[in-house]
Amino acid sequence: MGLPQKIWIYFLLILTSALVFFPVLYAFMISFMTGPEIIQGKFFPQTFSFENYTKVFSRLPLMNYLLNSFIVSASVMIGQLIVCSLAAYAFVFLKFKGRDFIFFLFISTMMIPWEATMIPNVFTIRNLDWYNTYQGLTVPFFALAFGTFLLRQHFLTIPKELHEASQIAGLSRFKFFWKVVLPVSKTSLVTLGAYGFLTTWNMYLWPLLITTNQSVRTVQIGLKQLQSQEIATEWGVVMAGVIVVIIPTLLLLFLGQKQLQKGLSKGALK
Amino acid sequence: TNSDSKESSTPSTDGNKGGTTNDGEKVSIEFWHAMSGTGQESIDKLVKGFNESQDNYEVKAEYQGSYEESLTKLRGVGGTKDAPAITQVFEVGTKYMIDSGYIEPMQSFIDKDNYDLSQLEENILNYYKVDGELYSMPFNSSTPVMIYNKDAFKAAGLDPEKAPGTFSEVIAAAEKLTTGDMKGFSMLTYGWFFEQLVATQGGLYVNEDNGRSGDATEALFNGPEGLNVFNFLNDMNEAGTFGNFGTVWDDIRSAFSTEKVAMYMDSSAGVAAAINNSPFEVGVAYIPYADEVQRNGVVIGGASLWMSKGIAEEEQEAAWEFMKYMATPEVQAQWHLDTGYFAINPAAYDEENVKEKWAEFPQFKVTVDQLQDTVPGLATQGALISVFPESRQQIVTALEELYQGNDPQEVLDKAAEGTNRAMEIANKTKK
Amino acid sequence: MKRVELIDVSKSYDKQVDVISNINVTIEPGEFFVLVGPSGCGKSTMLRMIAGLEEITGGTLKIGDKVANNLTPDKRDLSMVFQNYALYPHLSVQQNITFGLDVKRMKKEEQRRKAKEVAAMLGLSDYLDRKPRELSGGQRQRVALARSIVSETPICLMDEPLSNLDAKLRAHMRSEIRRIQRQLGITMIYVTHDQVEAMTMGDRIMILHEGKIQQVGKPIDIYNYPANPFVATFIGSPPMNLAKAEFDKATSELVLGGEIRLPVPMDESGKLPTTTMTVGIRPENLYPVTPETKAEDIFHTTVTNVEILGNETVFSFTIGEEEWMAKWSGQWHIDIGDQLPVRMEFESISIFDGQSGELLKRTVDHGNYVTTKEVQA
Amino acid sequence: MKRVELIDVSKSYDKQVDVISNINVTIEPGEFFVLVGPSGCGKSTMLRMIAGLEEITGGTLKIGDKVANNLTPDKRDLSMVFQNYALYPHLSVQQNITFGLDVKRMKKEEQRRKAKEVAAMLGLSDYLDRKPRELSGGQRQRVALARSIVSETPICLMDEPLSNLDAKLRAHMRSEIRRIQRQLGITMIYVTHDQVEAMTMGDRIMILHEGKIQQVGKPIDIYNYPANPFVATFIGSPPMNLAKAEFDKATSELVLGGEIRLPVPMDESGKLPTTTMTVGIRPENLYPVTPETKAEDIFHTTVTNVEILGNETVFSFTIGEEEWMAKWSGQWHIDIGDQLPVRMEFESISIFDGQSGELLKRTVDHGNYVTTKEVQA
Amino acid sequence: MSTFWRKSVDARTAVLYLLPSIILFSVFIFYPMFRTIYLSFFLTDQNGNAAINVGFENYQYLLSSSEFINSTKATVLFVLYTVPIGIVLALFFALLANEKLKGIGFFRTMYSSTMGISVAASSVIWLFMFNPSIGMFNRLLSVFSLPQIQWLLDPEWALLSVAISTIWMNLGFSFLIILGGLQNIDEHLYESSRIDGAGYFYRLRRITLPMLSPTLFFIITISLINAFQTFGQIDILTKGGPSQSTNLIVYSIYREAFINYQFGTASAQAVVLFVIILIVTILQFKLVEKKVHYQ
Ligand SMILES: Nc1ncnc2c1ncn2[C@@H]1O[C@H](COP(=O)(O)OP(=O)(O)OP(=O)(O)O)[C@@H](O)[C@H]1O
Ligand SMILES: Nc1ncnc2c1ncn2[C@@H]1O[C@H](COP(=O)(O)OP(=O)(O)OP(=O)(O)O)[C@@H](O)[C@H]1O
Ligand SMILES: [Mg+2]
Ligand SMILES: [Mg+2]
Repeated sequence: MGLPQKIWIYFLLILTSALVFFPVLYAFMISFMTGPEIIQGKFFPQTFSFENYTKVFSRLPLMNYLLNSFIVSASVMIGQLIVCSLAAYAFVFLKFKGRDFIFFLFISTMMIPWEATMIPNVFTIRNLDWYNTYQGLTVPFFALAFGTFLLRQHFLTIPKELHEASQIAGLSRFKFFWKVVLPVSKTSLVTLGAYGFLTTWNMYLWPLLITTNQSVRTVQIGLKQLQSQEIATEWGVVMAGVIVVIIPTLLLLFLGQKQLQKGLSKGALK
Repeated sequence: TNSDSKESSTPSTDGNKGGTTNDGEKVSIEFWHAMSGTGQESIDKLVKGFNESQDNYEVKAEYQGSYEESLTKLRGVGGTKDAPAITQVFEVGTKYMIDSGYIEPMQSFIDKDNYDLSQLEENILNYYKVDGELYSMPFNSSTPVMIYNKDAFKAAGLDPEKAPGTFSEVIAAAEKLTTGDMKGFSMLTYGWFFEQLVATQGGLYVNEDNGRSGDATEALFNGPEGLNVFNFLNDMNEAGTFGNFGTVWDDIRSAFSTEKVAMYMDSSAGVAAAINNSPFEVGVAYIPYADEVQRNGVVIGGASLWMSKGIAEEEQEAAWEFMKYMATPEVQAQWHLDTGYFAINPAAYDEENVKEKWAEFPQFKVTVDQLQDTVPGLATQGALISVFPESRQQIVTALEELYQGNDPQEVLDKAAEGTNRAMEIANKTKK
Repeated sequence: MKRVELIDVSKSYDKQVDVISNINVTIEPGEFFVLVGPSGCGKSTMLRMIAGLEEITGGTLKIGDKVANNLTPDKRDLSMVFQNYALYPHLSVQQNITFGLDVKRMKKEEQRRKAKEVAAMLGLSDYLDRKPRELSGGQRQRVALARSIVSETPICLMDEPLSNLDAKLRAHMRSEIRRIQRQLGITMIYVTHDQVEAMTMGDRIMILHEGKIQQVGKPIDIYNYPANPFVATFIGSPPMNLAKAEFDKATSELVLGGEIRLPVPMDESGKLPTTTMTVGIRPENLYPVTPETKAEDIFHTTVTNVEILGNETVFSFTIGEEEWMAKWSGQWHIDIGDQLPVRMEFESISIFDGQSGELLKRTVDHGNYVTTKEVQA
Repeated sequence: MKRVELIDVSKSYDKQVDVISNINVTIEPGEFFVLVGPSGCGKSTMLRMIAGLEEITGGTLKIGDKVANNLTPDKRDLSMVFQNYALYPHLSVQQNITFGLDVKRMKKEEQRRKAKEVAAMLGLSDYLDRKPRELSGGQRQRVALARSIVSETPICLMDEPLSNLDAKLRAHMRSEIRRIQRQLGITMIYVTHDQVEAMTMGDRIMILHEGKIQQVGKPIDIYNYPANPFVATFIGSPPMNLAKAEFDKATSELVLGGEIRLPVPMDESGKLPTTTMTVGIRPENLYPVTPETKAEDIFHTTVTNVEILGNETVFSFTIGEEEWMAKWSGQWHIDIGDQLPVRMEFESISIFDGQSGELLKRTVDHGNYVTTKEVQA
Repeated sequence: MSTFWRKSVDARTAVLYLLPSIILFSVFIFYPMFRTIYLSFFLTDQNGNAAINVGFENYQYLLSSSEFINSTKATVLFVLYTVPIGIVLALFFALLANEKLKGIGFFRTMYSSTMGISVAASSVIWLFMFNPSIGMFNRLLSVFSLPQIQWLLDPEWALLSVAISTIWMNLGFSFLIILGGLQNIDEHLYESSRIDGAGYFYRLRRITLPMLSPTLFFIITISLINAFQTFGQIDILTKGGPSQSTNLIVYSIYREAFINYQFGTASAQAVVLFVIILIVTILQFKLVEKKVHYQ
């Protein structure tokens, strides 16, 4: 790549990523502002005061919430990776009657609006006596048509020679799945993992509906608790909450990014 | 329906759930509320105060999301042992709660305990009384007020100490106040304000005495009073003196603080923030009324506390004690100062800390005066219908269409029609 | 040690054209069986069917004594070197090699030992920790080979396993593979394009052409007595020279390409048909003329191309419509356009039927004996 | 027609070990330049550097007369056949072939015509609509080749382009490639493992070993006068036989591997050093003994292995610690364990310095002349 | 029998592998969905229980209701606004971020950052930026002395504004997926084409896009489905207003079910939405997947 090309690309990179990141930066700035400053629509705070942050932490058991969020998100992530990769494997490497139909049935679950399932599911959870438990927060999300779909798309690109070589080596189906398919699909697994973790982390309504106290509540509820309805919202505090809540996820994305880069195993057939 | 099945099942795994604690000494109950932000902060403080004030009961305040969300959750456990002893429900849920069969009317405890209701604000109680019986304990109450920019008044040559009172006065003032970026008047696109402007003219929202003598079947808000309101807004909108800042509380507030609008209608709970955030002098006034009628006053808004039925007796006992505590002047004074909601116990206004605050911000007094000046009656008692949220939505749509230049009567009628259908279905399906 | 038997086996990919048709062959236990044929003739397909990677469209495949048509690959107990290697990109060379052992739950230590051993043999010791994408083409191929060797299965399928190696390494690998195969008694089915491999490694060769068997037999027999012109030109490099020929009864001479007249010995002339024939002669049987050469064995050629291969020289010339080549050992100073006399003997020619291609006359045994050799006790 | 010049070019993948070190070579315009060397020696790396696919760690690359170190591949105006083909899996054979033409905005019709032409030449006509995954290994390789041929760029890089083809097709392809290269005056850099390709196609050969140049020169010169024992054993198959040797001044004899004594002619003996030497002789220069053979040229061997390659026979035996091979033309009836007398002449041996490996004594010209040939006008 | 048993081994294994998904789907998706379908034939009481069976009346009401037709229109428009632009942008960013340059990891994190921000949090931020008086956008407009825009209050603009914020919110995710797809393309193909002298856009068209087609197919399908189900930002930014212009079907369902407690009509809407998405997805599979190239 020539130098002018490089400069041009860097220019585009910087410009567009700044645009994309701008809202986050904006929230970051606001989190340091006082009420009047915000209302006056400033971009830079006069002084960087941590008052809003101290308020956030004093108002909520935020560390607790963060921990809960982490436990729940990590469990859902692992659960999804297992359940989805198993299903995707079956859809790609096993031949059976009705495969396409079942796959489409899976896909169709994505099209069902969650509103249609929410209320019956709340009752199901209550009947299982899973209110205020981690399993209530996690198990319903283990099966994910999206994840199955994502992994299936990736599995389809695995060269068939690898499957053949493993069959000849006498690998059982599970071993092939475990030792070849999964490692080769690291990119997609990391993507799905990040997706699962983040969506769970960002979930609001479900955790709210099936928890009635703080024991297992997650951080998004905390975020909502910072905003008021009729009483004027303290935006500085809310934005501070937003920043506190997104920092772990951004961190995760950054780490995931590294993993992705490392895990990229380019095909080395012939 | 599934209360039977739930009756036998034990409360869920972790011990925080309502019910007596193991040693049987302290009765622990749950209090579900929908107060976030500063409201929650204050509630936690008050609850802590209660728990420390005695040894028999322990209240756990748990946030359950917005009013709608917490009501949805209540429907999951209502009428069973899992239900919280106390739930905070917004005012428009009143009818629903009464009909639901989940709750124990307040009145039974008041009678048993010979509790003196007269110490509480009458105009607030009125809302929650049906057929003379009090169903829930008022808690966080607010009314609408008109907030205005005194500096802008001065600049426009208006008297900053005398806010316009009638619709036509407001229209005229708005005309003068509108300059460049600043609009004269605004109102949050929210059904509640419409209800208030209808009620202050003495107009009813629905038939059957505003739903208080039976299940309402027909909307009345598209009558002359309602039309007055719509015309009032329409006039200003067409004259370009009305600013539309949407459905979000904070948007309209920031518009005011940044001098995009000179007068607007807000909740009494928003007064403090308006004063704090605005770099100019802020005035508070009564809401306007139509020229041809007498001012009736305002309807109470906010939420109240409901006691569950079907839970252990000592839990109800605990709940009652807590509610009484919450109604004491000291607590109410604190609540009023923290949040800007009314004190349901007017004695609170005599507390030192309140007086101090009022001295500093005389605007607060206006809100209380407006409430106390209210003429009791069917109109200001407020309507009682179970489909209120839906009806409010119809009004929002009507307002939005009005601002788009549609005919006032037409859009109102459409809203009324929608409300009628909702009421019809609700009545049909009622058990 | 297992027998592999193909009975009437056919295969088509698109349900229309047969890529493999009606193959009947039995590969004996412990045999080294070489499969050759032009590119695209179906060699890989056949291996893949034996391995169980392609469905068999028709016929029966037996492994050991069991019908194996529907056995899954892992039940067949064999190993395979893929034409395109099929290395696991996410595993290191060492892991790639021991992959199959791991499956069989061999002890880690044992695995490492074996991997080291075979890596040393294949010159891969320095690369055990690399990923396949960091290897050169030949190194990758050796990893694929190592993987197969280390597994020690009774049947082993190899698809051009040495194609990317240099001559020296290839020679070494040839003898190593052969040694291991003998030592363990592996039944080997081996695809190659290399003449030397085909000639020296196999107990038997099978020549495939357009999915049909042309000839199966010992390498030397196929070389000496090719069943038809296709085999004749396919085995041996440069290929056997062919020409249309007719038997001139009058002079008892064979007329090749309308040009060359070759006297036919009396006792042979009776056996020749009167129809057109195809006559073939290997380039190395076209000798330089020496003073002793009989005049009737000599014909004259105009050189159209010359290649010196180091220890031998190949030159081309035209007979009728065919281009012929002659191979003389040593380096010869020949230029294009030179007119050369060449010697050809009736003994060395093969004659095929002009229609069916059937072999009518074999070459006479070319065997040389070392007159002075001392046979050991 | 473009010159390619490498000046002190080096390459390392990991910034530590040089895969290619200090290569200095100029490839002349229109030259057919063959690159050989053991697997993993850096041939592909060198091609990829010339193509601009790998960064050059050190030194200068010139194409034409321009420094090309930082030119992007598309600016270099060359074509390449990848060792692993690099076919576009989503395009049909036809589209794969015309990809480069399409880039250059050649008219569709013209593209089709060219594709047809080259496909016919490579025997791919029946497969033009297939996707690469539906082709056999050799067919894929031919597509890769076709893609390069059709582009007609002034420089062409080919990385083992014929490795998966059978001997017959390979011979055909050899001459086609050579013909096209000559006709268009392409500067060709050609990697191969095949001795025949190396010997017959190249104007010059370069032998690479562990990233260093061993020798550059005409094929026949390299064959006859290898610069060092590595080249000697690398070029020629079976490789040249080597043995440690010392010069016994007393008897004026060379002692090979402590066993064989070879008389040295008077005029030569002065030139030999007194230190250890490495003596080499090609297997084809170990002849069978005839009655005329002088006794001192004969030594006796015990056969350890025999391979009959059709028209020639190779057998092995041990000299000192080395395994030697002899190649006799024709099919010989030799068995393992036979004791054979073999003839060796001082003329045919090469002598290398025992330390530096430098060539001390060349073989004498082996050239044969056709005594009876008639030189044309 | 035994050959059947042996031949069905794949099928039996498949059942085992699919079992966790099937059980969970049945309990948490299929069962509720059937309940929804059932409820759509009823009027429900205030507690959401079936009260009066009205047959297809709910559907009839919906199809004749101008509100619902409006919602459907808004939904379709919204999908058209968000999906193509969102994917093209994500593709553009992914292509930029796929270059091998120093510090590229930083940019990748930037681009994917929106994935780490919950819909609630990002809606709050956008609400701020759209604010007619103090928001960034209007302040920018005033800097350039352009007329102010009522982003969320003008029915002409509201849907577009929500679409803009939605594109931003989904960007990180689409970006990550597409980047993953790009990185899976065999480097050799690029090498070969670069030697042929293929320019950037030519490579993009002839190699990158075809090789990326499985990923693109995936992300288009997912984006379509997600766009049809957008909820959070509507709830926070506009609550379906102004003048119903952003009252997407999903939001309308939410309102009907959770605010108005009309589960019957809410269910009917849910079923209709499901059918719409189903049809779109089937079309997508039928028409587009053929063009997708799998290895
Ligand atoms: N990406 C890489 N990273 C590290 N080492 C590499 C990489 N690619 C090649 N090598 C090493 O560089 C050396 C030269 O590789 P190259 O591919 O040039 O060999 P080659 O001469 O083409 O061999 P072959 O004949 O086997 O194809 C080898 O030892 C190989 O292991
Ligand atoms: N998946 C497929 N679909 C259709 N035809 C195929 C497929 N795979 C191979 N073929 C065709 O089948 C024939 C035989 O292929 P096969 O791979 O067995 O050849 P081969 O003998 O191994 O050739 P090579 O020596 O070139 O590797 C070829 O003509 C090839 O084009
Ligand atoms: Mg093959
Ligand atoms: Mg190479």
